[in-house]
Amino acid sequence: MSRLRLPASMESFGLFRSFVLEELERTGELDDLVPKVDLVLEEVLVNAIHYAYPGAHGELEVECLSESPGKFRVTVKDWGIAFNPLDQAPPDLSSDVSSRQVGGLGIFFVTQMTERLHYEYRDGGNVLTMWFQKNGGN
Amino acid sequence: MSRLRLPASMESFGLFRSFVLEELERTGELDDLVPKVDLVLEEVLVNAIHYAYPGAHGELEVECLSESPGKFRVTVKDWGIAFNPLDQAPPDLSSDVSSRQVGGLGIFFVTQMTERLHYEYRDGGNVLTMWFQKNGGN
Amino acid sequence: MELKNQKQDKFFIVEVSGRMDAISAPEFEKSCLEWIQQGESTLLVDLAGLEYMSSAGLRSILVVGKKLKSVGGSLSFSSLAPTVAHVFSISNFASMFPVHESLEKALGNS
Amino acid sequence: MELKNQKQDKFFIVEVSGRMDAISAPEFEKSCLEWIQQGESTLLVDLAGLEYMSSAGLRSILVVGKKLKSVGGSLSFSSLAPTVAHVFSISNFASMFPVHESLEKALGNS
Ligand SMILES: Nc1ncnc2c1ncn2[C@@H]1O[C@H](COP(=O)(O)OP(=O)(O)O)[C@@H](O)[C@H]1O
Ligand SMILES: Nc1ncnc2c1ncn2[C@@H]1O[C@H](COP(=O)(O)OP(=O)(O)O)[C@@H](O)[C@H]1O
Repeated sequence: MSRLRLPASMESFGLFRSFVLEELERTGELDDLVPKVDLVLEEVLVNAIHYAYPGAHGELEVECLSESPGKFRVTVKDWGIAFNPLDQAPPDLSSDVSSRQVGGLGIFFVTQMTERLHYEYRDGGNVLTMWFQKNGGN
Repeated sequence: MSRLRLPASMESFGLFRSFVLEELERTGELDDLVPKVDLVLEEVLVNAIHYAYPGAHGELEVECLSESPGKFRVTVKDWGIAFNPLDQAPPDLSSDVSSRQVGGLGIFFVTQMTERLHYEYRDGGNVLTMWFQKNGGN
Repeated sequence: MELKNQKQDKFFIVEVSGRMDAISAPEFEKSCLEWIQQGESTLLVDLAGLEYMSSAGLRSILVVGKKLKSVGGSLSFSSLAPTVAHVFSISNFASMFPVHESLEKALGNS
Repeated sequence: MELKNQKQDKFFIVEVSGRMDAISAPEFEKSCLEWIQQGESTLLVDLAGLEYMSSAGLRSILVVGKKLKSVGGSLSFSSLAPTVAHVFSISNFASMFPVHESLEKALGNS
């Protein structure tokens, strides 16, 4: 299982991304998952970078693994404020520009583009696990 | 402390390198260490990739940390055959092309370009820690 | 991300290429708000060269859309790649803004 | 790593640029052995564009040096950047092979 731990800052974003996409590429047969994994990873990391450690420094850890043929798993951990993304209200999806609320789409995309999601607060940190399935719809 | 764990294969080499050099760059004031860290890291990683897991797959983990101003620490771990690089005979440094032995320079460079080295076999793995010091001579 | 712009009749065409993510979206937003400030009100954003769009991109688009609405202008899009079209579709942005198959159709259509 | 070569009088000049590491050194070694095979025996390797050299690079150089020695040829170097010169110095390669300050001096010197 490959794993990367870096400071929770936007400077770390590019390396986390290369790490996960190279690991996905290494599996050879999961190339068509790249767009989803790329997007979901950005949403989760950017949220953790912006919100997990308000006014403080902290770290993020990303783990990834090709669990079985066609199945890729990514886990993101932080040790910041407890936050369960599966517990959030759905975003405003109305189509009126003037009244529509800005925001909330990040977590929504995460729920839409993963096959399965699991959240746990464990050992003082948030652990979000995401599964991606080849030909998994969406 | 930043940390990266990847399969012990040459495909991982580029990412390990970016990881450490970005971390070094992040410290801001250690830029002049780049050539040494770059070289020492290659020597240690290439050895671990080639020799630690003969005929088998395995993983490597690299940790790095700006320990104090001017001081950068890199630790490389593997869970392969026990090997203490500090225990090796010095290389053949003679200047006769025909008789000079090929090899042995990797570990020699590691000893020459670090401020301090520590090796330990711990929890079933080799742990090599290297310290680099700004304006540290060599 | 790269931005190019050109004026064609009433249209102010913005061509966006590369990636529109948390790092680059603020630049898109800032540039569009400046063009609106300078008096442009019919923005047509062509995404033919755009490979990637995250929620940060949509956030900037909505901010620009709201600004244009408030000044009586309009915002439309053309040439979405499949991954970008997917993101537009599930966020309902595809029904919030006119989306055209190609730049040509967008220019003829309005 | 990039390799360029040109013939000048008896010299077969190889210009190496970029990085000579565990990934690229085998290509340097293979190319040189092919040139020697084709009859070149006075190799002058100019390192003006080389930023980085590890023990894998030195290993390949020694292999090429040994081959040239065995066919009565010679191997020399020019234009080492400071980091490369450092590696040549502590490995004693600087006293194993002629090292010239510049390509011009190397060509005039032999
Ligand atoms: N890791 C996190 N820690 C704390 N709060 C978070 C975290 N991630 C998201 N949030 C909260 O959830 C909200 C919705 O997040 P998201 O769906 O990504 O949309 P956006 O960030 O654009 O508002 C955020 O505005 C923030 O208040
Ligand atoms: N991680 C390792 N595990 C086992 N053996 C090793 C390891 N690293 C180095 N060695 C042994 O030490 C020798 C010397 O290594 P080094 O100085 O890097 O030179 P080279 O690899 O060019 O021979 C190698 O040839 C190898 O036999």
